[in-house]
Amino acid sequence: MDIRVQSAPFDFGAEAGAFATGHDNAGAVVTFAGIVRDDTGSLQRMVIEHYPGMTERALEKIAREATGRWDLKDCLIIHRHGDLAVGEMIMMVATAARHRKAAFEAAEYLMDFLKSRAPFWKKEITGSGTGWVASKDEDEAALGRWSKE
Amino acid sequence: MDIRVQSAPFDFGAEAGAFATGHDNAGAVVTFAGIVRDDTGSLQRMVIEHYPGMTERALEKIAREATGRWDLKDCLIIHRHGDLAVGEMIMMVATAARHRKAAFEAAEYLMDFLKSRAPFWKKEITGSGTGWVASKDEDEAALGRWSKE
Amino acid sequence: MVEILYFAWVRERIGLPREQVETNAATVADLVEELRAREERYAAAFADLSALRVALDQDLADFDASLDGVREVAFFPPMTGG
Amino acid sequence: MVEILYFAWVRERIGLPREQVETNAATVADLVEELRAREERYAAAFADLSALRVALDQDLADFDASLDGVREVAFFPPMTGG
Repeated sequence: MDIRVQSAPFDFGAEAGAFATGHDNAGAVVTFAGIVRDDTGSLQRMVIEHYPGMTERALEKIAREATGRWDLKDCLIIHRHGDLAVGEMIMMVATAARHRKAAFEAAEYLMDFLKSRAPFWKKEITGSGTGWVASKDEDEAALGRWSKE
Repeated sequence: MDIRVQSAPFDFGAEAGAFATGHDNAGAVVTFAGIVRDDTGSLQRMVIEHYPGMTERALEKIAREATGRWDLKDCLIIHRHGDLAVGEMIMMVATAARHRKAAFEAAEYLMDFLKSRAPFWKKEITGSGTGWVASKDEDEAALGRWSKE
Repeated sequence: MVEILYFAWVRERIGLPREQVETNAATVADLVEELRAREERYAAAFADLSALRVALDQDLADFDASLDGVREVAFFPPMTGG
Repeated sequence: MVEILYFAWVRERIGLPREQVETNAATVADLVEELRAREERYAAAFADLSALRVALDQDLADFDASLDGVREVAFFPPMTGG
């Protein structure tokens, strides 16, 4: 289990490659990467604020719960804060499990909880001003999937 | 869309890294890697047989359907055949979409159909003999998820 | 004349990866009957059709599908890729 | 004495990232009432509690949670990471 919160960029390919090797009993590895997306063509950059201390606590809790629930062989979370340009990687998660169903579900679980339970806030800087990204009801609703089972 | 069927190894990290860059409107990238797993400690190697010609057709059909259904920005399938050692990558898929839900669902769809509809067969070579891997009822059942929606 | 391909344990049981067969079989099931009647190794390979899949010209098909115009028939167990 | 932290637009609206506050508030809701009464910028930031989240000593909590023994209170909008 590896949790990293950092302002520096990370190399998704190198991280994914390193994560996927060396787990003899993991037949399945899933990775997710979140990238700064420009929907309107006007985004100049994104600034991510976080709550140092609580961020790490929250991510560790989420990773620990996923690891237990799906018997993961390993999991990784990297999340950046600070200034990001369009096309830059914001974050990634990776999961390793014996079978694909567990690896997929655990990665989705990590993302759903990270999205609504880890203290990060995105601000968009466009040509016409700045604005905090609003949370989506569907993100909160996504958590319901994991309590019903 | 990129489909590759090959006996040569591939570099999962390099492929994942290259895939994840260069899609300005894709905020979400999901990858899956399948690895030769040794559950019993006795697996020496795995041999994957396939049906040249039909394999490529089947994978292209699956990828085309996923791309349309989830409006993917891109998708990639690499699948090896021939001799593989324990710990080697068997295959990978990658999907790029605007949002994470589409990227996750499309990757799971690719895997579910690839597993039961692409003509690959795994044979395990152990210290005590060889045997074809049996298909699992749950793999066929997994396809039901995609017709109900 | 159709080209018949065998894969995985079907190939091993029959002992051939492919063969050309002269047949007037109307459907896959008819062709299977002809093959079963040939030799014990064919009868063994085709003993349980529920354990087999068939592709016609490289597309999955059912055992009651017509062979009209078909050039390539492949028999194999359920796939186990991924 | 508690340390209060503000993040994202709550921080911007109040104009401070953190401050130390002398309070006898029993619950988060009581503390919010005290802050609201201070100045217009606090009243504006705390106008709609449904748009806010609170953490006590770095764990998410409810607005009716007790402040007993709590050293650090943080107010912020719903998270938008990932």
